[in-house]
Amino acid sequence: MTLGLLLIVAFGGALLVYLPGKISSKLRDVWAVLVALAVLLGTATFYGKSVHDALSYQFLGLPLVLRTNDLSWFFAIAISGVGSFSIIFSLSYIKNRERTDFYYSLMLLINASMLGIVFAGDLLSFYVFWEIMSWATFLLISYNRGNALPAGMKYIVMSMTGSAAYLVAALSLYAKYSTLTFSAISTQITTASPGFTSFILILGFMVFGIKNALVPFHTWLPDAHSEAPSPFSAVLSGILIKMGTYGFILFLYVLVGFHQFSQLAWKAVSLQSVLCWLGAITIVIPTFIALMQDDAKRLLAWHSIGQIGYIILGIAYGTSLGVAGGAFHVLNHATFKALLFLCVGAVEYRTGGVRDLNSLGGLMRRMPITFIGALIGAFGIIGMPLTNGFVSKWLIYKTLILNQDPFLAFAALLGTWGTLLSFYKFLHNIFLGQLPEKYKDLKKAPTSMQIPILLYSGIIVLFGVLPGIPLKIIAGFVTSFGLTPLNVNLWGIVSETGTLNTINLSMAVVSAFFAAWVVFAFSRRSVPTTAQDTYAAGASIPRDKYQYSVEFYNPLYRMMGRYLRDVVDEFYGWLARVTQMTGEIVRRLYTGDARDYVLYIVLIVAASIGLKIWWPT
Amino acid sequence: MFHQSTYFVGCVGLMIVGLYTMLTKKNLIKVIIGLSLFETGIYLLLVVVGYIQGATAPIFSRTTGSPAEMVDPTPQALVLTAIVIGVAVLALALSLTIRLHEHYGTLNLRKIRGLKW
Amino acid sequence: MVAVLLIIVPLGLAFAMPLFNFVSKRIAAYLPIAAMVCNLILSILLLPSVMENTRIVILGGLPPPLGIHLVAGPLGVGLSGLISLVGLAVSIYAWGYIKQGAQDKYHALYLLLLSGATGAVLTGDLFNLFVFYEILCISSYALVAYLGDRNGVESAVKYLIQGSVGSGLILVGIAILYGMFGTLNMAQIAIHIDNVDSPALFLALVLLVTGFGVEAAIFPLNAWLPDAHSSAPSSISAILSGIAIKVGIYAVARVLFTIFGVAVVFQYVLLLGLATLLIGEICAFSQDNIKRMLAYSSVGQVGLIVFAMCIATPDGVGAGLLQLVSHALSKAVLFLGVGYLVARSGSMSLSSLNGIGKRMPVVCFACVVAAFSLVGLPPFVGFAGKFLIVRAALAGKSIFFTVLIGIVFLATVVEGAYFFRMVQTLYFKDAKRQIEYKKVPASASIPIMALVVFIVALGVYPDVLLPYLKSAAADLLNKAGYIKEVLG
Amino acid sequence: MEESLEQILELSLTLLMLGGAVCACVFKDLLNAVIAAAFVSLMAAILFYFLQAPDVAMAEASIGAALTTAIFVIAIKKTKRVEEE
Amino acid sequence: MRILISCVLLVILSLGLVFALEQAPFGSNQIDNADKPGRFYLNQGMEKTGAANVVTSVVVTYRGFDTLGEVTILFIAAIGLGAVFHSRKKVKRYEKEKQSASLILQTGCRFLFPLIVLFGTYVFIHGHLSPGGGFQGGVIIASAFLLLFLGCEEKKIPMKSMNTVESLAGIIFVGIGLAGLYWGESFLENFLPRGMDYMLLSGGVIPIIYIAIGFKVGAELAGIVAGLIERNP
Repeated sequence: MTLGLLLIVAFGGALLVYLPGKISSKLRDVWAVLVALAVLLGTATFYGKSVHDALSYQFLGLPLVLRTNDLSWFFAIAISGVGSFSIIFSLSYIKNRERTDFYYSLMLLINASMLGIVFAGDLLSFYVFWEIMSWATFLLISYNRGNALPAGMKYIVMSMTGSAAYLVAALSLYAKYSTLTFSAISTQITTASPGFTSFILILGFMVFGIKNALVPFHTWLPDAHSEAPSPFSAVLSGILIKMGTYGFILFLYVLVGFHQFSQLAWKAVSLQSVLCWLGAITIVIPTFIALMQDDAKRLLAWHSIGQIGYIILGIAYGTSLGVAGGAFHVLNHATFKALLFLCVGAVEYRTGGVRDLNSLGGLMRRMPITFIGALIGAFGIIGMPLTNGFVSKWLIYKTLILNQDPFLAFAALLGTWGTLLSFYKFLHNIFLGQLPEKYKDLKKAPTSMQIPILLYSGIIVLFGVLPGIPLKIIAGFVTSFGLTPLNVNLWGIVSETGTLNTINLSMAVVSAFFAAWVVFAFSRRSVPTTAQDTYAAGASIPRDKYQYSVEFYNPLYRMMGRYLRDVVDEFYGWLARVTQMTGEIVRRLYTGDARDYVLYIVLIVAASIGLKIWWPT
Repeated sequence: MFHQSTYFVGCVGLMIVGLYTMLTKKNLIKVIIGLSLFETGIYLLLVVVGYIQGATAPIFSRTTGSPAEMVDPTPQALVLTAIVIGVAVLALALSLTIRLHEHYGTLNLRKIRGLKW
Repeated sequence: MVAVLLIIVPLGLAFAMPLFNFVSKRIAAYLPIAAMVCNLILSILLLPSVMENTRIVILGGLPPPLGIHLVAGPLGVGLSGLISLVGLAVSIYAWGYIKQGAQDKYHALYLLLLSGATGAVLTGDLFNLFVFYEILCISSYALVAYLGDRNGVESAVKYLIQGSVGSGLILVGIAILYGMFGTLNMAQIAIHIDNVDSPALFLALVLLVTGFGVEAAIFPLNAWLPDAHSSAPSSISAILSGIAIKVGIYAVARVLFTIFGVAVVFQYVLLLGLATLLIGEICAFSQDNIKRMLAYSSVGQVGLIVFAMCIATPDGVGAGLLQLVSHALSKAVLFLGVGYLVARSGSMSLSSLNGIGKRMPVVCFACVVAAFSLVGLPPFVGFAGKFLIVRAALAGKSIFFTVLIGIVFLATVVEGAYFFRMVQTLYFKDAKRQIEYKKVPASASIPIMALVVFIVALGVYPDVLLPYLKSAAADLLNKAGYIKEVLG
Repeated sequence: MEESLEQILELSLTLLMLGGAVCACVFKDLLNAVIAAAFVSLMAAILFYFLQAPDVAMAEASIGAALTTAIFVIAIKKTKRVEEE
Repeated sequence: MRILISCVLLVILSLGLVFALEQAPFGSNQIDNADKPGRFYLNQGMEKTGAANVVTSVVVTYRGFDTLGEVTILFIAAIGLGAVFHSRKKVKRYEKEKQSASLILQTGCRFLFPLIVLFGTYVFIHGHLSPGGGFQGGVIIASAFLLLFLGCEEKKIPMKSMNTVESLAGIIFVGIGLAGLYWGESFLENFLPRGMDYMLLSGGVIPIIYIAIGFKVGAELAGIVAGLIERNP
């Protein structure tokens, strides 16, 4: 089972989904799930193997290389996992919508192109799969019409600028070393001048910053994630952004090597600190903007940006603990963010597309499995001890504290508080609180939706309790980057500056939980009263609206709202308007009068003669 | 050198007057007249390029015609082709002008601006 | 001597068209198809044998420096192959598309346009290049005004005036060159040009480049293009965008590289190409009429091709040629597809094409593939073109070119924006009124899908073109080789 | 160099031609302008004769003076006669 | 404003042109050495093609491909005119009452028509001997038809046959070219025997081609003029 065959199966499956689609929708669903699972199994078989085979097929005389090592296997398994879960989830989510073949083929195509990116061994095939992923994502984002279209436009314009920067970087590397394969470049780039490497790295940061939604380039993410169909939002937030992280790791550690990167500085401002501070800002600001959102998916989207800040902070920090924390957070964020999006998707599916946090409530009793999933997901993103989020945040905090970096640590802490507050609002407004009448008879989420939710929750808890499983792979590729090796055992990291042992940690949590449950069980039951009949001194109250969970953080919003205006978004909007205006002015040149056209010809000839006389080059 | 400057002045002058007419006059037919003036200037330039001082026309006959002092025949061949191209373009231009007049009712180029920007 | 047939077959059939007209009215539609099939076969047969040594075809019984001759080099035969391929697709499309007006006259003019293009690409004589260029221009004036509607006639008049001034300038340039060198053979001029340095030489260069630039739609000279391409019948705008502009670019390139080859002029034309790219893309961005948008995008792509060619390295010219091929194929598909979209939906404005993707799936799919190829997305041929252009530009490792490439990418992003906006309009917007459309006839979908297959095949495996591009770039670039081949 | 009769004639013909061209450009009535253009073509034909190019002279005289004028007159008959401001 | 700009530009243009033309070494020196085409045509023109009028030999044989292109352009103009005028609505915008031409004019036209046609044919038959040729003769014939259109309105001109003459002449021209390809070794080769100098049949292929061009140009220009006067062919 070579890599090429795996990619052919993935791409072929994606393109051929139309055939069973013509026959019957049932057959197409089976086909889609089969292809997704086959790809998952295919990637699983490459565990631990490091393959490096140059394809016989050359593109414009350049060799195409597919290779896999621990790093790409780690990402690949995450991609195929999240992808197949989303496909299973969308079996019933997309059932009665039109253009379902189109949807499935694009989901599988994006899956396949992400695998391609991860397995690419040279800058050219990386770029080819990157571009296929970009335009397929554009088509899927604009899948449900209406205001998904401007979101899609914003996404594709930013991603095209990113790909342009990537092409310039890749080809200036080619101009200097006349090769595009990673291994060849990484050996030769050590001799490059700091100016050239920082030029390449800055372009790389632009490309992967846009895909990763770092602060200055984050404006496309909230619209894209909230307008895309929920299962695709899960893939988008879960793993598609992580392609940017994979790019960061690739450029920082595989191509340039961390030692050379940390030397790059410009008058006392080192590139590494710039990246760390960008990560810190990305943690703080989006999390507090998320606090203000009323739309569930938009809240989750802003949190995706926040969590990316953690990952970038971890990776940019450069110590083995930091990189391990960042990489592990990639996997964790994929699991709980995808889980949260799937829960919102399930709620949206059942309540007919309602995502507004102010009009939902009390769905805990009607959709228990979704509630459990959302609960575990929220614990994960906050970083409660039992979940995998705790382990990766612990690693990141550990690096920040160990290296005496109080400000970054404080920013990370601030981010966690923001997450805590907003997810309290998220859980409460959707699942706790009072069940409105119109959702009295709400049915449970269909089984095909519950399977991925349960699987995700299981993974979160499993990796929370036994983090050794993924950490062993991460330790593998961290040492391959030349950082200090970590010794990892099944339940944590052993190091003289503070070991992490999740077993006794979870034992402590479970016992505390058990004690609380005992106290709760024997205490006096309070009489459950509906919130509807609270006395309001005779004023007429809109029955649904009068819940204390409506406009949860209004006072905070009044206080901080002014500072949280998304200035960067307005700048991009202004830029778009400027191009439109220049278009209007420039096309006035074609006045429609034939004599002006002849004037232009005479103008050109006269100008060249004038140039020749007065400026004899 | 033969007194070629008179011819250069002549053909450059014709070209400039033709271009001036095309640039400043509003009526489409006047512009086409400018075009034909411009092309006449070009034909003059083409023939002048081939002229040799004191040489005779490149036609042999029983009595006269020694190849040594004859004018260069190639530019004259080029001009013949160019003149007929000129008249072909002119005929097409004027037929289009007639159709344009039927559609717009006027030939003022400032008003014929349906297609712009 | 087979190369002559490439020109004579369409010419002879066009002359015979009135006679066929007496036989039966409908036969006129089949002649262009037959001529193009024969041309395609001829050029495919000729291409491999021409790769080693270019064939010189003598006309009128005299060896090159004295009479007119055809230079059947890899560039010439390759371009005539492209012309016949796109011409064949458009002629099959026109068989079903052109129903009103004097159809036999349309097909005769169409044949003459293609023979003019093939002749201009193959000839080795400067005045003959002018005559075939004239055939191409005049037949496109007549074809733009073919529908006889208000827009068509108006754009044809403007096109004619601008084109004939351009041709006038070319004639003056040829007169100056003949005056100084006494010959019209490009190779002979190229030999003698080095040992003469006078301002008249620069003037001749400027006049020739400006004259041919009118048809090649370089920045200030392309005012006719948006009107002509948007108001011509769609099959004609496909041929104009696909072929006529390319012949203009070929002529400019031949004059610049083979005859003059002055380095400082490349920079000057390079900046002009960049200006064309920027202005074409920005104007296209703010258009509502879809055919006018495609016309402006043609202007932009021409700027890109001229920019690539003026890098003046073999890689650069090869990249320009590949971009030329990709633009010819993709723009032909776009115009042919839009032709039926507009015919069925009634109006050319983008808003009237909302959600048409569901009712005309094949045509819209082809338009989307062509749009993606023009923007330069990977699985299509446009990506290979853009990749080679950027590689050629950055090969010099100079800061100046990196900045220029930055500007080129700015324009490509703008181009991507309005093409993706078009894709959204076709597929993701709901049509206001649900009217039922007649099915697109097979005579239209077959050529469109054939060109789409070419776009995808060349995109996935562009290496098949590399040897031809390399030798064509060499044919254009090194003067000495060209002179040795022609004058022996 | 003594001014031979031929040179004087050529100079005067050229000036006449340029005068005709200016008139063609200035005249308001299109018919007069066309006649002026025909006059220019005629002068050019005679100049061609002086330049030892009889073929071109005949072609310019017959096409330039006769046919072009005829086509222009027909076109003016079908459209407006006077160039309006 | 427009006048100012165009004057400035035209002044620069004319300066450049005159300055360049004065400097350029025109005049006698460009075809002095033998390998230049101009001198070759003059020296060997008479023996090679047998045509007394060297310009005709250049137009028809040496640069015959240009003339073929040239004739195509005229063909395009005629067809383009037909296409443009074909789709015009038969709107009679203004119907000036056409009073028929006076008797003198009619008889004069009818008398002059054959004379002009005769003169035209004379010109293009003697193309290779005396100045003049296919183009000039054709134009004279076209002016004869023009006289007929202006003079006697009601005379019906057989436009259908005009078209056939036109395309037949075109096919003859291309046919001769192909025959040259077949018998000689290159397109438009002068493969017929040279014949006696200064006689009518000297010059091999040249007179045949020039007669074909004469008919074609005459027919086409007459068609163009007829098209313009709304006697659509």
